[in-house]
Amino acid sequence: ANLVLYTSQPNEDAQATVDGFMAANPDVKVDWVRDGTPKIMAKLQAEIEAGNPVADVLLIADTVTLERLKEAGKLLAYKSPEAASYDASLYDADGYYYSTKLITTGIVYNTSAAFKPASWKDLTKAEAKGLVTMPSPLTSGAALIHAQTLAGVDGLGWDFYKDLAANGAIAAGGNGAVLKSVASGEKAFGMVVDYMPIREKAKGAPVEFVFPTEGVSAVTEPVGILASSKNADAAKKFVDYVLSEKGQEGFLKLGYIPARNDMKLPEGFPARDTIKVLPINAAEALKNTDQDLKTFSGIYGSN
Amino acid sequence: MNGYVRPGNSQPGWLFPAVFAVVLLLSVLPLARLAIAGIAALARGGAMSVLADPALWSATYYTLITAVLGTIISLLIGCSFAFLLTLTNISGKAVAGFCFVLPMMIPPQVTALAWVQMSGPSSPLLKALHIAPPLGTPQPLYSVGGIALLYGVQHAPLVYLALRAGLMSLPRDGVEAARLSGASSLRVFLDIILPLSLPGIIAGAAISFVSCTGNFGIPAILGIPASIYTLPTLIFTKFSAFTSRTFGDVALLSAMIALISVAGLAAQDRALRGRDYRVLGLSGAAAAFDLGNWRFLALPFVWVVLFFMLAAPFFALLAGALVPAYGVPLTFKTMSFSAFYEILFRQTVTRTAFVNSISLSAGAALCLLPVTILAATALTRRRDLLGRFVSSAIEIPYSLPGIVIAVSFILVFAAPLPFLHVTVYGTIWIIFIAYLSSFFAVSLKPVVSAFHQLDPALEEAARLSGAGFFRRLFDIIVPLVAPAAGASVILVFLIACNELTISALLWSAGTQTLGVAIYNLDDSGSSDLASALSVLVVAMVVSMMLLLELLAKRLPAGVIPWRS
Amino acid sequence: MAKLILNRLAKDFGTGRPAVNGFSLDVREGGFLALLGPSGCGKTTVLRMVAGFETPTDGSIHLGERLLADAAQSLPPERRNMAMVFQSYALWPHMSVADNVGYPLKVRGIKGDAYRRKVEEALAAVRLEAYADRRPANLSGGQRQRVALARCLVTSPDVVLLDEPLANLDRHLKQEMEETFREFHQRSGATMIYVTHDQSEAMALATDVAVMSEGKLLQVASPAEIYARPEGRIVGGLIGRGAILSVNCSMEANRQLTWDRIAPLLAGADGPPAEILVRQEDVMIGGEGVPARVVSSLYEGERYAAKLALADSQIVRAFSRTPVSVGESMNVVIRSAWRL
Amino acid sequence: MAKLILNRLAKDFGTGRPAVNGFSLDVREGGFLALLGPSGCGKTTVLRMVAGFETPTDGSIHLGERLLADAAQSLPPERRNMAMVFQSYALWPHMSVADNVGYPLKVRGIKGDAYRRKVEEALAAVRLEAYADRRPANLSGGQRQRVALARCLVTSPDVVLLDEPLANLDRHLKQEMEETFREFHQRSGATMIYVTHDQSEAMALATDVAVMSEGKLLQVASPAEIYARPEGRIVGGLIGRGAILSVNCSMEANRQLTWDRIAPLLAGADGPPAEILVRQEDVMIGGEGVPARVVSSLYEGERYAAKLALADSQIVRAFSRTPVSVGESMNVVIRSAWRL
Ligand SMILES: Nc1ncnc2c1ncn2[C@@H]1O[C@H](COP(=O)(O)OP(=O)(O)OP(=O)(O)O)[C@@H](O)[C@H]1O
Ligand SMILES: Nc1ncnc2c1ncn2[C@@H]1O[C@H](COP(=O)(O)OP(=O)(O)OP(=O)(O)O)[C@@H](O)[C@H]1O
Ligand SMILES: [Mg+2]
Ligand SMILES: [Mg+2]
Repeated sequence: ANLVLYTSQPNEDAQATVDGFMAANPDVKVDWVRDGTPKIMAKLQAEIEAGNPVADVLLIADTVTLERLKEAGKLLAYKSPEAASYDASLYDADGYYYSTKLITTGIVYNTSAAFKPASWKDLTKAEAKGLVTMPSPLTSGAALIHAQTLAGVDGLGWDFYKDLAANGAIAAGGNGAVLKSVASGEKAFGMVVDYMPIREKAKGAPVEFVFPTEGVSAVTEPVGILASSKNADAAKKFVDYVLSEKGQEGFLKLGYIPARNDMKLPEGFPARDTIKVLPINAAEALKNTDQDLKTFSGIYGSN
Repeated sequence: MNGYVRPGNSQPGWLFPAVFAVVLLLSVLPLARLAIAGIAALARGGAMSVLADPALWSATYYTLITAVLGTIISLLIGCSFAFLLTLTNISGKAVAGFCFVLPMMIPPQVTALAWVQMSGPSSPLLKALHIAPPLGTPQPLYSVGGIALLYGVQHAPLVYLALRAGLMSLPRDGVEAARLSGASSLRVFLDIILPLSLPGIIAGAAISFVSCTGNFGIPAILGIPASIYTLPTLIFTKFSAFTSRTFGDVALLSAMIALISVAGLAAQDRALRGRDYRVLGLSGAAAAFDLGNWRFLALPFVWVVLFFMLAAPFFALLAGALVPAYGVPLTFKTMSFSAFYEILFRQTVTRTAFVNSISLSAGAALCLLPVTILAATALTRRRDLLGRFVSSAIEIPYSLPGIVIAVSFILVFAAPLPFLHVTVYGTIWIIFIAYLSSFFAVSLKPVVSAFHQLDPALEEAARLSGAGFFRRLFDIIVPLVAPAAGASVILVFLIACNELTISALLWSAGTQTLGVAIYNLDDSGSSDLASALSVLVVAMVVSMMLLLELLAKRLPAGVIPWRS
Repeated sequence: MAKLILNRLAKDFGTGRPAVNGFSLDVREGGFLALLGPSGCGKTTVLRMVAGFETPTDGSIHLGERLLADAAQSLPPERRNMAMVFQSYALWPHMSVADNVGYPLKVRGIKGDAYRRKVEEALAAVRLEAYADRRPANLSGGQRQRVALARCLVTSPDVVLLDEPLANLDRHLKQEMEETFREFHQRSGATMIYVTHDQSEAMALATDVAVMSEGKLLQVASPAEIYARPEGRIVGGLIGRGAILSVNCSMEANRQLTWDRIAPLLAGADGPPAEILVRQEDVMIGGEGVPARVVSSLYEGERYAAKLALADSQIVRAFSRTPVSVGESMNVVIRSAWRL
Repeated sequence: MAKLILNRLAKDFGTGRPAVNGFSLDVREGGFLALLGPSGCGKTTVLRMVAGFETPTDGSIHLGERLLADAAQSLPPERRNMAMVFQSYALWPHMSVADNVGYPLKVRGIKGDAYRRKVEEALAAVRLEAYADRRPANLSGGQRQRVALARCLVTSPDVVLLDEPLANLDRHLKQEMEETFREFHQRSGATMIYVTHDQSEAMALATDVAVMSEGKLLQVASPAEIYARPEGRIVGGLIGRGAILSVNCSMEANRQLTWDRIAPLLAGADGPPAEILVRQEDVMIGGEGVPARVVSSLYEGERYAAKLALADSQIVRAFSRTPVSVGESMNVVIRSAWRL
């Protein structure tokens, strides 16, 4: 049977990854399915519940999610030789999952906005009243990680979210919606994942992306193998491939920050060392997820 | 004794059991499987905490209120169009009717966004009029009213199609008798036409209501910013944070939706009970009202509504497809057709998606038709508990968000089928079966209401002519309910063509549908490609509708909903 | 109320043959006109034009001075103050019998006691008091027809149009309903047009009888006049029961012929060819008449209706109180005949 | 073909009063039964049970040895090989006239030439050749009825059920159609049940006449028999035209009374109270009879129908060839009467 990949990468990116892998491993054929993380997870969980998970490899949003699967015993441990080139915080010590790239969340603003924000705190200024939008953690995995990350930072924390709410910020939909809202001028500022505004700006959209001074949160799109995989060997090859320099170059070409050390950064990004990535502990974050979601909903008035 | 039937039954004995079996397979089985998973999950504890969660009750409240308001709005729009375009001498009926079913083809999120922009600070329309609100003004559509309004707009064509079929079979002489009694056009309308078309109106209201309870796209865009969660959006958030309890939560929330829709069904039953809508004797041509001077009011109304429902979102889509990036103003300089080029010639997924969606939706629509007609025959005059159970079982899948149906089907079909040892999961067939399950209700509604209006003597005459059950079904019943059957096929086709949430979970390589393709493009930031594909889908549907127009002469009268 | 004037009315449904064509007729104020004619001759179409459901393709309709309709314009039915019993009844299936009957009152704003009383009266007149709460679908054919009747007579219309209103009623009810019509007509003074196939009905009720055929008016006259002096073959054949004989006959002024004029004609007189109408009741069996042979004989209860072939094998009809059998030979005397 | 047996048939629609109740009747093989009765008495319901559209709530229906229906089971209509003219016609609006008529043939698998010929014949029999391609909605009432007739007679059914099939036809067509029925009956040997309000129709066509009232069968007999010797007030009042007088009369065996027996009764004889039926044609005006006064007089074309009040103000009916006017006094002789 073909190797089955479940991924939340955008379409073209998923295709490019798979093409690259198949070029490197002509003997393995890959079928892939992409969708937003919640949907992919719903699909996977339903399959598991039905006793017949179809996927072999996962390449999805964030480490928290994979941590959850690991704790449920659904993942296969594999120590990839490529791990050596990665920062230890970017993969699971037991080899259950490996981060593949860094998708950071920063600030996007419309070029017609009243001022140019430099830090997260700027969004609570009076000039930004009613002009801020962000993705909702309830729909976007990245947004959840982002909230959990910022909540853990001294000087920001949940109070920052409360201030934002008091300043008329709204939490709506996913990253795409935020981008549209800012690009169309409906809102002036937004929290959004980096590659979207950078790509759109290149196409001419009136938006700019800022890496705030306090630092950015990152989701790392980890890769992991399902314990139930019947293609474990091919799956391991796939993991090795995405972690390899070649695989990482693919991500770079697509406009993402590769997770592997010593890689260049894509066009339109500032130098790697100017980007401060705020850390997050996956196991910790997982434990607090429910509570954090409640806190967030509490602030943003939901229910 | 051989060949005898039990009294009081004009149908063969196998009919109801057969319908029952189909419903068991399509609805009960997947829902029961979900319920089992849910109960298993809740057995580990937590049922109480879900029930005690205020989020559940506020979502239930919002679901109800938005669905009720949305249904009312869709009834207002859909009924006025059906009446104006079917019963009056308003000009441009065919074109308006044609245009009116198209908004169903525009993804609700596109309509929502188009409207958000139209009414927001960056609205080109408002800017041109210099009445655009300043940046940062709260968007009025992010509210219960906004959700309801969009529900109304999105579902008005459903009401239109369901009602129109009934209007076609109004008895002309009944209308004439009322006019001769001295009733003005308005009174005739209120006293005769409205009550006689009640089955159609109620069918429309029911489809609309059920669609509202299960809608995810609109409250996701308009509700979440205002922290308004409906049950479907709440279900979605449960899926996004997957825990061991998720299935339990989802099953509970789904049960809530099911309860609401069953309550809706009961209300519908109640409204139809004790009345008789059988058109006695010949039902002549549809009654024509002379609008007189009212047409100066009616005509602008029709076209203004069409502008907001169809033109505005469609041009927003078109503009989105013609500019290279979001937020770039559309001018002759920035305009480019590269998105169309990309979609048509570079993206291989486009063609697969077109083929998949068209064959899936046409297949579902056509396969459902015979099932629907058999089910309508079996259910129309049946008033017992079993009949009601079957009706509810048909209704519930459509009322649930697509993601729930999809999960239920994965639960049933992910493992190879017992005994047969074939795996349906991962093939296009699972989407097909899920479509059958989900859209059964849509298909059934207009047909049942048409059955309510049939003069039983027409079938009796056929029986006495010696026509067996199938014979008279084909020769008499189906042509008589042709307008409703046509509406049913077209409804299912249009809805399925645009469907996203079911196939989003059930697709796999090679089985993408158009909805999935558009969503994936949009989700990955290629909103120009997504818009271009949406425009192409609308164009495709328009050309298929035009093709039908060519076939119109060979089809029974009234089948095509925009022809009179 | 005023005279109803139909002026060269025409209606063409586009089927090739016009349904009504050059139809001119005045119905005098408060008149009771019976409209007779073979099936499909255009009677219903005339009524529908008078009511305002069809616009004439040509000609005009006036009620007194008021123009009701011509090819260009038409007063809507709801403003004509007419009432009609439809051939198809046109009951409203969603309303009870009482509501069906009361609807024209309701539209006129009549409420409360007056409303109830009038509905009760109307239902009583058609013997349907016990059925007030039924739905039309649960009634027998004759009961439905009676509901339609009651609905028609519940208000005070200027013009009442009746399209075979008694076709499905038994003899008793028919007589009662005829009585009701007569009373209603006298009381209200409405102009009535009554389409029927039953001549005794028409003769008994009408002040005038109009006969039409293939969309054209053939003759209008009082019942006695039209029975005694029909114009042309069609009217002669349609009104009353009789047979038409082809003879040679001089065209004198007196068209009413007696046996002494008829006997020579049957024997074969000279003269231009003509047709004479011989009514069934005027053929007497027995006596010294001409020989005839029984071709068919039908029992009718009261009497037998026989067809007799004369020597030249032309057919006449006769009544007989005693049974006659086919093939029997007898003599007949034709008491009187009418040259058409 | 075989005898049609209705055995204590009952049907209750749940309205409180059963529509049909304890109705037993045998229709002999190849018989032609006319079913008469006042409006709403259950005639259509009986036909519908025979056809299989309603299941009896009690009793059973057999065709020869074959059970058609009882309260527990029922042979579906499509397997009964019957044909029916519906009171409401039940034409299929989506089919042309020819298709409507040809449908029973099509169902029986008859195709091609045979099909076309039969449809043409049937249409010709009802004079609708020219209307073959029309839709029912574009026909006149009588034309619709004729389509229903043609559809009913196009096949060779075992049993033919006719529910007022000629109600909307003019006299000529009626006679022609009666002729068609007769021929069809003779040719096919089908058992026919014919519901009508028109007695001359019933008398002329039927081999047997059944009279029902309020869901019950009152009498079945040959036409002559039922006319001459009706049982009970209802049958007497329904069949033929006449009046019922209350007199005191001894109960002798001979119920047929002549003038010498009647005269004393009118004068006021002794005896138990009884009712006698006086037919309209048996009341002779003039001569030395009893005095009477004209109460009403209706022109019927052929003759006048008068209501006369006797001395004790009981009403009799009489025919008169000459006009009589209301209020006029005259003597009448009652030629014969029948003690009910
Ligand atoms: N579906 C029904 N539900 C309830 N009552 C009914 C129904 N059909 C008929 N009836 C009642 O049953 C009785 C008999 O009806 P049926 O139609 O047999 O009368 P009928 O003899 O054919 O009368 P007509 O000469 O007026 O057609 C009537 O009183 C009628 O009101
Ligand atoms: N809507 C229509 N379209 C076309 N032809 C029609 C239409 N209605 C009636 N006709 C035709 O017009 C002619 C007159 O019809 P009409 O109904 O006036 O006849 P009628 O005299 O009432 O007959 P009947 O006694 O049978 O009811 C008929 O030949 C009929 O076929
Ligand atoms: Mg007519
Ligand atoms: Mg009847």
